[in-house]
Amino acid sequence: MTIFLLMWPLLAFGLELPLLSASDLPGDDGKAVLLLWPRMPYEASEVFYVVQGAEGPEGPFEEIARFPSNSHYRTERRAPFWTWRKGKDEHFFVVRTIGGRPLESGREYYFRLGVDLGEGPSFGPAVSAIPKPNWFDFKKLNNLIFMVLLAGVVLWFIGRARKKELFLRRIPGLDAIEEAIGRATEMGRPIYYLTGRLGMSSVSTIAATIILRDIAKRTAGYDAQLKVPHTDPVVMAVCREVVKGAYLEAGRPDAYNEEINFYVTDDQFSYTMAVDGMMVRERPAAVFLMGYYYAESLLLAEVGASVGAIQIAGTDAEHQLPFFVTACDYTLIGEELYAASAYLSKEPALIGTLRAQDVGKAFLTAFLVLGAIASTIGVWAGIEHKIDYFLDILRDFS
Amino acid sequence: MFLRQYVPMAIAFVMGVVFAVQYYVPHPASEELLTTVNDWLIVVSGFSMVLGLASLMGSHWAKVRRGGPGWGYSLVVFLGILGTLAVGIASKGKMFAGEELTLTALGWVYDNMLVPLQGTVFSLLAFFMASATFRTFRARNLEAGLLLTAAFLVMLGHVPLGEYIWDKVLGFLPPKADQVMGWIMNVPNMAAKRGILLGVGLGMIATSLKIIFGIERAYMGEGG
Amino acid sequence: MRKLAEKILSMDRRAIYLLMASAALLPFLTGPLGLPSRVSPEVKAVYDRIESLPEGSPFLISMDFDPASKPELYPMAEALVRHAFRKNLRVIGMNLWVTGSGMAEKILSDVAEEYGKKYGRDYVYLGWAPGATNVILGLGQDIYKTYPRDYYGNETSGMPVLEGVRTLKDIPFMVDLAAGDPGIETWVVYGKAKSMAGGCTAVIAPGMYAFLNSGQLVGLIGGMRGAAEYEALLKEMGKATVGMDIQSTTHVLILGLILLSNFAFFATRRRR
Amino acid sequence: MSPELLGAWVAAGLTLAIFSFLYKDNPFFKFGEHLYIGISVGYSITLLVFNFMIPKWWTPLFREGRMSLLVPTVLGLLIWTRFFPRFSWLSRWAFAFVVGFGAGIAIPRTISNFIFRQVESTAVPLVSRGQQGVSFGWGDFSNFLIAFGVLSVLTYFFFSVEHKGPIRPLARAGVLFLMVSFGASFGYTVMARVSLLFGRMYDLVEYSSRGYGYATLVLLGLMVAVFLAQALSKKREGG
Repeated sequence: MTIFLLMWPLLAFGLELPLLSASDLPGDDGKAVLLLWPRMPYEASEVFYVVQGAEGPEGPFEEIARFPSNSHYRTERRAPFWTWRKGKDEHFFVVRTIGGRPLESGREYYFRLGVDLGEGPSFGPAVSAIPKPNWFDFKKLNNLIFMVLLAGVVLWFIGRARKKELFLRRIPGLDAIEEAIGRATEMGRPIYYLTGRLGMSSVSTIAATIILRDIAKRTAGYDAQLKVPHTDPVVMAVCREVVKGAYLEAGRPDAYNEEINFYVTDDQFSYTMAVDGMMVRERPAAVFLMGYYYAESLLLAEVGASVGAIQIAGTDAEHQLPFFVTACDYTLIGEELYAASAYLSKEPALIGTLRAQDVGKAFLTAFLVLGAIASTIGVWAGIEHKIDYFLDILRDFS
Repeated sequence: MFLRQYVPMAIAFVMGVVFAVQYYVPHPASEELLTTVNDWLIVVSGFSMVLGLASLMGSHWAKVRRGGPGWGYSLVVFLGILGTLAVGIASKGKMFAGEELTLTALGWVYDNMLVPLQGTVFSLLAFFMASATFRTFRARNLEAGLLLTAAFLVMLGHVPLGEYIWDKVLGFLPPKADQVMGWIMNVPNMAAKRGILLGVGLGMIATSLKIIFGIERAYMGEGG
Repeated sequence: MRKLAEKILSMDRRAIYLLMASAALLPFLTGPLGLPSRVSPEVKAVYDRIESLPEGSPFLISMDFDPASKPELYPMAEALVRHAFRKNLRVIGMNLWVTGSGMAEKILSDVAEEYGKKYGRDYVYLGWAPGATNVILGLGQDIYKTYPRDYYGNETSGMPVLEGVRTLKDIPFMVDLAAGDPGIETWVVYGKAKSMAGGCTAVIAPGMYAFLNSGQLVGLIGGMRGAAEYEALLKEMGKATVGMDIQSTTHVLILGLILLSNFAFFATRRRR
Repeated sequence: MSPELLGAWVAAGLTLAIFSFLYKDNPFFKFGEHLYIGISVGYSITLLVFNFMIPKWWTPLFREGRMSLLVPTVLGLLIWTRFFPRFSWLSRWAFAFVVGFGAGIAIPRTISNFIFRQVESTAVPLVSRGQQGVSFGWGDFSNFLIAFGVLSVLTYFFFSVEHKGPIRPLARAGVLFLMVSFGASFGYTVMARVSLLFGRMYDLVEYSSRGYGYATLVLLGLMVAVFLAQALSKKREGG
């Protein structure tokens, strides 16, 4: 009887209350409930929906949220098309707390929805749901697929690179190396090769030692004088082996000399000053700065340029690139350093990875072009929501 | 071979797969697993930090013992470590003590030695930068010219005096110096940085995958 | 003319050092130049976000820098903490760079004293912990397990300042002040912050624009200029504002040097 | 001498010692630099002990008996086998644990933050719809430039095909975008370096005041005198 009386004003206006449904929110840790109810004809910004919740069927019901009835449409939730239908025909609300207390999984909760036309809300019947934890978050499905595909591509290309040689484009900086060494031989002046300031665990140092091997082979052939000042004893030991091997391979073990690689100091600025001093005295014709550098990049490249050396740099130290680019004749930028080392070493793992990354880049490039065109058309034609089906593929919904 | 090579590879594989998959599993059990193992690893990081610090001390100690050129400086390093440690233990590792928050001995060393030393070492770069700019920043070709122009505009828009000069000299132009700088940072600079980021992201994922599948084994150290 | 140009180009490096030192000392001799910096949208966004927080909200500030970037990030941290205390937010401080611990402690306790804030109720300093990535991940899981004790050895659970905070998700806004790695990128990738802004040295600021554009950062305070802008927004002239004078003189000197060297360069080249 | 005054003298002296490098590499600088390394290592150890080892490891494990900490303790001890070459291979187990975990957690999070979020904010509409219908404004032009820039930079770092044909101009545009961004970085970096200079200059100027006993000036004078004496004695030896 009381219920009838409360509903009376609504019935008098010919309005009916929307039918509320409650269910466990999928893809979460079991601490939320999803409420859904259809759109009603009387929705307007002055009409409010009131969501209430309780821990038992009899209440007490506490207010959880109150919002204008022309909001909280399905379209407003950020979720991918494969878990969530967008549209304005239904409203949604995600409940995480009742009266400030977080929901617990496995417990039954009761909810009811009220419509407030300005004279206090009228409520429909209560519905219940039990939040449950889930074992997979389908919103992250695209992330998982991306990972699996990329893993497949990486493994496949490494496997292929082991069987046959994959094409890698020649890095222009490598041609400059030949020229620089030739010039140093002509002038009878030394060549300096620096491997950066990190140890053997760094990818850039490894790349630097691989390039050193190639350069040492050439200097052995030309009988040019190579000098490799070091800041890390372990890197020096590795480079001695590398250079020795290169001279053997070039058929010039007689020209090899342990003193090609020498240790200066591990201290940043003292090392830099010492190398700068040597460069000023010996005026090398070519200077190679490969590997990872910190602030000393500036000092080294500046002095090299001032003695008139051909300088070729290669680093993935992004902050130092501006200095190398301005002071050197050629600079291998970031990944180009790895590419150069993969090109020279022919190591399948390196080449395969590089190729796999290229596939990834090609995919992203294509997606970007299509995505930009599609979303432009979307705005043009006013069909943005349709375009979302495509853009959702590479969207983050975590 | 089995214990030295395959066991670590298996450990890396299991850990990698489990914690990559954990990301997709919202169940509380999976979150609990992440919390627990992650807590362990914070403790392990403390242990590995000792390794790093100890090897640095070891290399300087070796220099002092061998007495080669510059061994005195290694002794300075050593005295610095021991002195700070002594002061640190006396101050229980805190900068301030008591209700009045008076500076402890460690706080004194920190404020009057560590802060000025480190700050000054890096401030040397201001000088190096000025000279390097003067000696190498030349518009030799289109690339260098673009780099130079961008740097010039950013520097001009970055300081009040630059904005002032812009207003006096180029005030008739609609954009102000700081707006020009803002556009360079937000548009062409951002685009290039994002391109690099995408490449770096792919590289990081590829490297992680190679670690999991035992192709990349640099973490095993020598002979791995 | 060409001789002069060649002479200029081969100027001793120490002459430039001397010029630089003079430019840096100039504002100390002349007194403040009094030129204002305009406030950029990136910085304003951080300020507005803090302004929009209701009183008593928790606010996390991670001070991931060391003394080498003190002149840039120290004033920035001071300004942010000041702003948070002014808005009566509950400030949670921490740091991931071991040699920065002392500075972070000093910033919090100095500004707290200035505003009469009480430790444990209005603010807390969680301190430094090893393993940056794990610390950030851990905060996303459970703050009390990652930091069972604060910097001073007090138990964190039950602290009034942390009431209602279990993970990063319970913190409506955080700022990371970073001088490198671990820093903003680490927080972006491993943190589960609801909303985050970055403050950083000018060296890494350009790289952060990608995250700003994508909305992963709501705002960005870059270098001393950013700190000065923030001080201007707070209407509290601090060390960053003072420092902008020497930025002005030295920047203009370097700009002049670039122009001079390029003129000289082209003068020598044209004759060849 | 109060601790504060002594502090000013020490700080001024060390600052000048490092700055003396601008004249040339010299023992003052070397002393300061090595002292810096020593103090920062000492400070790190202190914090490691007082903020980590004692409160987060020793106390919970041995005083409160949290046995779950035994696992990381064993892993940590395995890492320490690197100190003993005979057993150092054992450290690989611990490193594999740490590195494997790191690789695992990195992959999905990198995909989400470095790939997806970046792609999403690049593939945006290049026109906007306003009151007067569809238009192409300055903001749209900037968005176009961003999309084009990202694309061309990605193309530049593409190694599987030669930069020939239509790829060539695209890769070339990529280089130009990179150059602008390097220039912008450079312009920004100047500010960072000058900031540090400001910090040191500020202190030096402060310490040259009377309250600090003209610390900066006295020490600077002494240092110049040493360099002069050295230069003179070298000249005499040479002459």
